[in-house]
Amino acid sequence: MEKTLQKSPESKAGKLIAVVLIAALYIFLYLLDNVLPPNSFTLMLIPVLKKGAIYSLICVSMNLLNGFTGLFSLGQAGFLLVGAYAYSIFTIPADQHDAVYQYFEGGAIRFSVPEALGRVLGENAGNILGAILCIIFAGLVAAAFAALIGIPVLRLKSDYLAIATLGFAEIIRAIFQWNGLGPVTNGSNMLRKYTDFSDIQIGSVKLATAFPFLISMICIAIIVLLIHSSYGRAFKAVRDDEVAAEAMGISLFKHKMLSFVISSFFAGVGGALLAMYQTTIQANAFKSAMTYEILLIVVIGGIGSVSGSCIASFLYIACNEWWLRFLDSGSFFGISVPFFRDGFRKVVFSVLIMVIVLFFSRGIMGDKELSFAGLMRKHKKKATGGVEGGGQA
Amino acid sequence: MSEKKPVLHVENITMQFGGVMAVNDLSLDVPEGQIIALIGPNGAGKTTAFNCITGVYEPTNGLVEFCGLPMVRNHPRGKMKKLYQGKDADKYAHDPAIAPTPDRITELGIARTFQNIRLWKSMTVFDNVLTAKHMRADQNVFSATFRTNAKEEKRMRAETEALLVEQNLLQYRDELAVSLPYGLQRRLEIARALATSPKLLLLDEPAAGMNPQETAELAAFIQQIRKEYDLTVFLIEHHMDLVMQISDYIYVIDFGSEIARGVPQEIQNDQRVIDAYLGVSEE
Amino acid sequence: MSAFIQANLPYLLSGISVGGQYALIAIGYTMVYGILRLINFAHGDVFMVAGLVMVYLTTAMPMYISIPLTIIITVLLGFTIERVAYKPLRSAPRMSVMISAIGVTYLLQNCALYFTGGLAQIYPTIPWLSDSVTIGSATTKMVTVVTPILTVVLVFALVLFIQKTKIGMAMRAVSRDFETSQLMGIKINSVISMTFVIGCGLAAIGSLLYFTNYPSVIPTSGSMPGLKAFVAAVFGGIGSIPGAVIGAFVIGICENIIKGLGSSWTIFSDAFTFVLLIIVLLVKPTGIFGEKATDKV
Amino acid sequence: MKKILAIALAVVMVMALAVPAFAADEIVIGVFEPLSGDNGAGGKQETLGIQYANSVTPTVEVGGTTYDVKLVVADNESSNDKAVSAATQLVASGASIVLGSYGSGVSIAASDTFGDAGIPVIGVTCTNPQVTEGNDHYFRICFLDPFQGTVQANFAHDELGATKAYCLGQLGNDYDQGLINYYTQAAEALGMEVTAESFPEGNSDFTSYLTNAKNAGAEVIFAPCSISYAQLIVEQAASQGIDVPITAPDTWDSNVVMEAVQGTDLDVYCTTFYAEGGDPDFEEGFKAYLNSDDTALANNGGNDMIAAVSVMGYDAYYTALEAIKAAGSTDPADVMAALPGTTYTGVSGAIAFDEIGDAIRDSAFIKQANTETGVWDFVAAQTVAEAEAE
Repeated sequence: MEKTLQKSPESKAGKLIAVVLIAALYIFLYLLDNVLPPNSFTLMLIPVLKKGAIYSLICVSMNLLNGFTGLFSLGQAGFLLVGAYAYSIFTIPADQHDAVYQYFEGGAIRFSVPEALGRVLGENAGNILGAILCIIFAGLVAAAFAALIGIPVLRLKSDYLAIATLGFAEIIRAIFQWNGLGPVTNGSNMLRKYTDFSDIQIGSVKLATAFPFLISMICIAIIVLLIHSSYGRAFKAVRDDEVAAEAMGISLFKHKMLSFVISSFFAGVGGALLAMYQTTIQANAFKSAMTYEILLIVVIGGIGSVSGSCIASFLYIACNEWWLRFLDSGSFFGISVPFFRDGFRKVVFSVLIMVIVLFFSRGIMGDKELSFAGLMRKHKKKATGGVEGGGQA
Repeated sequence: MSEKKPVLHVENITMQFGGVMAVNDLSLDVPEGQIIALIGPNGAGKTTAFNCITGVYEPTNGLVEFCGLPMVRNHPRGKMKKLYQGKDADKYAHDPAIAPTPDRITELGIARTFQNIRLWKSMTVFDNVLTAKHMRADQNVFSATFRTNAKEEKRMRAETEALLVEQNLLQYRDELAVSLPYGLQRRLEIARALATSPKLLLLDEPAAGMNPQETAELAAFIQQIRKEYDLTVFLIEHHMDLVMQISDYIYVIDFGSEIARGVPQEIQNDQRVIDAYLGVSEE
Repeated sequence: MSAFIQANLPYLLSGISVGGQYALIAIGYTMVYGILRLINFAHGDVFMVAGLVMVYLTTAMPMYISIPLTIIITVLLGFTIERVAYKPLRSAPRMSVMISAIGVTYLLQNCALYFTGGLAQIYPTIPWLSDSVTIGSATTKMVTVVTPILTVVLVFALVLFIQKTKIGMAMRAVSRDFETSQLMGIKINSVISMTFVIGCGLAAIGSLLYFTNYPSVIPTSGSMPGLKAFVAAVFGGIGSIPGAVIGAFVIGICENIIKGLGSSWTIFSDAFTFVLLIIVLLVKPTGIFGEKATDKV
Repeated sequence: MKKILAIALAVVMVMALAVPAFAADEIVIGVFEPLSGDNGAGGKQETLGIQYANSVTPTVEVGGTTYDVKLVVADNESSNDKAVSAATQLVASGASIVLGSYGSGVSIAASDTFGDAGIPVIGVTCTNPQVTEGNDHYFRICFLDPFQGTVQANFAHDELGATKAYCLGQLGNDYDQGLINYYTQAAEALGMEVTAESFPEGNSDFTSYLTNAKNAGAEVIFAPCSISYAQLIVEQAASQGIDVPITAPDTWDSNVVMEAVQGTDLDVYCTTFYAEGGDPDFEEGFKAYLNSDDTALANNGGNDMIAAVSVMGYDAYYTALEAIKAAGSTDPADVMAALPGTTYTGVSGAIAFDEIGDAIRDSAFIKQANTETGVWDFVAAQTVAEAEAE
């Protein structure tokens, strides 16, 4: 399939368009961070873009597990939490420890990776490199947790696996909130003052919005490569038919474990980025409701569709945190509407979700991917024969 | 049949589910290069025997050797110690039990097809075969993801392509496997099994649901692949025509126990076999 | 020994009472799962809505009308949810139905938030049930004593219903094989509706007992009891009614005993519930009374 | 299907872009409050105070021009991850100054967003020291947790004569855990014995914890937790026949808790920013305001009892107006520069800021719940000097 795609002229043109679009995106992000004057539009756009990019990664990582390997896991919030903490603990500047760990005499870990690197490489380089190192570290810690949890729970099937992973996420949360670990995790209190997006710059070029895009794009690209590799096919085989997969020599445990660990690695990276975005983190926020939200986005985007997950992430975040806010304001285009009051936005939002779930039960993209080559082929077909084109791989 | 050493050697295999003996004290040999059939009426325990050999079930008692290597071995343990109704309970008690998973057994060189076709439904014909090559590929998750295994991947794709050509499936390469007609799905399942480079191929009712012409084609096909891939074939079937036509040796079981064994002509005239298939008259 | 009992009786009592309330919710989960193979996440929120309905109804009418009316409204709500949110998706992938359930959860919670304004609503005092009683060393509400008894009675009635009546038989048939029972002429829709009606009815009774004990209703009141009840259902083997009931009591009692163990343990009372669940699942992957899933090859 | 989606999207986009046209002389005050989530109830009451103040004084005179004050309310959903976009919404609306929030966590989470935009914020009832620490743009008009914890411990020791205390807070909630920490420090310094326990989120059965308190021989129970838990604790303490006093911080000063206490035999105290009856004019006006508006009344829990947080919201609004007047400009930077020198005597007492940006508060009020009349009775005013002296 890929082979034929590479040969077709549409595919070449499609690739070109993709490259141009990505370049345009980064130029836009650069302008957004550095040149464009803040106005009410760009101000709202920036956080939505950042969070959308981060959620894209988180959702794709969940999709890898639920959509491509068919493992129904509800532990994502737990791995996000682990990633977020692993990242923040090691990036809090030394002189901030007393303030952050106010109840734990400054905490047990009193160094910061970006700061240490900054002393050698200069502050900006230290921040970027330190942040990237700690993000990778966050992923690794989450992956290690996943490996430990995976050994017992991956033997379970479908709903039992779901509830066991959900349970583990809750256990992780309780442990991180435990005062006994306070010197490291700060107990129930929030971690803050660590390196966040606003600290990321090269020279005078700010990368606050471009950075999460870059990291999450690289990670998603790796996931896509994985999905299209021999291992990705093995994952799909496990999803489609476990018995047949095993009979064809695909070790169920090994591949489930791989998928679980890799998905958790990227969830950990996502958690670290989320921590950077929020500028403060608290274990309390990583509840099972967060996992449901992610699952919801994955399904709205289409189970088994990477581009679906990304599109749905941006739409979901934008609707939830931006476009629908006017519904709470009590007026619409200056006209006062009595039932537009606090909470109405959320009612409308949940109705919207129900409508999507009921009428597009396979999600926005189904299990198809968005591809420019495919779009062009479809366009051509329409132009020449007027035949309704099917989905593209 | 003794001139060649058996590829598969099954000894006293017993599978007991609760109080039900699905397979009872079955022993058989599959010599290299031959086509051996296991036949019996519906519910005789044929597929269960297959599942014991391929590691889907852990047999309650007995031994399976592949090329002289003990592959599955068990003796009644735990709860089964009391419940066990079969023979030879102590025969393997002194050897450690081995119960590898199906993927390990496939890795050793046994591939199988399924009675009710189990193709990967979201994949194309090409991907179904390509994925079966995954196990034999020299790669790890990093080299595969970052494409440092490009050569290996290229080789796998080329081999898959070649296999599809040989199996006359090339014209369907980009179609969804489940959208093929039934007969082709069966053939694809065999092609997929071949992709794992087996020494021994287990076919579970390959002719089920086929008309006489398709069955005849299938018979030729099985003989052809045995030659081309230097295979040993062990098949389950109750399609007598096919079995009689291609088998070198036949085992017959009913209610889990062996009732006859022999070359096709012997089986054809065996009264017990005829009774088992037609039912013994009551008078 | 008696001093030990004296000191620990309160924990045990509240454990049994909490267990009984979990049981009534867990039955709803387990019945729906048994028939539709659907984790009905919205069930906990139906329970919360039952609480809110009761709060609003009692402001307008006397108790002897509002209690049955609450149960009827809850049942209708359950019925509507099934018809609107689950029925159209019957042929869709399982994940979609579950997402629909999560969507219903959001909708119910957000509507509750919108109508109540997010403030905790104080649950009306139901006479007799709210009276204090003293048992040994423990002072508690009448409802604590009533709950386990009522739970057991209701469960017995339910089991009888399922064993003896025609529709109960149909339910068992559907839970065993959905397609075949459809072919056998069982009216699948009415069986499913009946399941939701019974589940929601029990949830409504559960909510009466629960909120009498803990008289504060907020939009998220249903989540925690819902989750615990679900855990109980899985613990007992989802799909099995006795399993759900036993699971609920075990979890309720264990949780409260943990709370009594001392300050370093209390924070893990929820985590412990999950540890227990995971241990059970590792030993018996389909719960205590769950049927072993066999994948026919 | 894609077309429908595209059209729907386009419509939403357009609506989002429809930026409300600014009237020429309008100044925006942002209200950053939780209107949903765990702290939704408190946030709404605080917002009510601000809205009432706005209805009383809808204009401000700056440099000779009269500006209409427009309130823009952003819901932070009591959640740290939603706080950033809610804060950004206020920044985008062109706020000159922001008031809020109820709950310290969201305030800290949003702090950098306001800081980067150069907009000053007046914290209304966020009591965690970290809110203002190291932040030039964050001010606050309420007292702090260390102060409150100390006041509570002193009260328990001196007035209630307790030697053993039992603390109960929610696991994972920094407000609860922070106060317990300060309380424990102060109480242990006074020679008291303290047992602290935490309950998991969503817990509704407190009988076991109350039994623990009894078994520990506690003479006072300190329960810093949010309103909905407070209600449950009160209810269950009453049915358990708990006879030791329960003391609580400012969160409990709410009619919802009062309703639960009414008719029981409990002895409940709380510290607060404002004692009812302190300013009859304000109270009369506010009650009339609540009763005139159904939504407002609903947001206040359905009755017209005055919550201390509403008073604080009211004072915060006037403090903001003072700062704007002093700045003589609607520019956030000017307002920020003017804030440290701003003083205002509000309903809750005199407000002035110290060098960190915290209110120089000299008093906290301690109130006792009157179980018969269903109102809070004033017990004592504890001052900073007293608290620190001890």
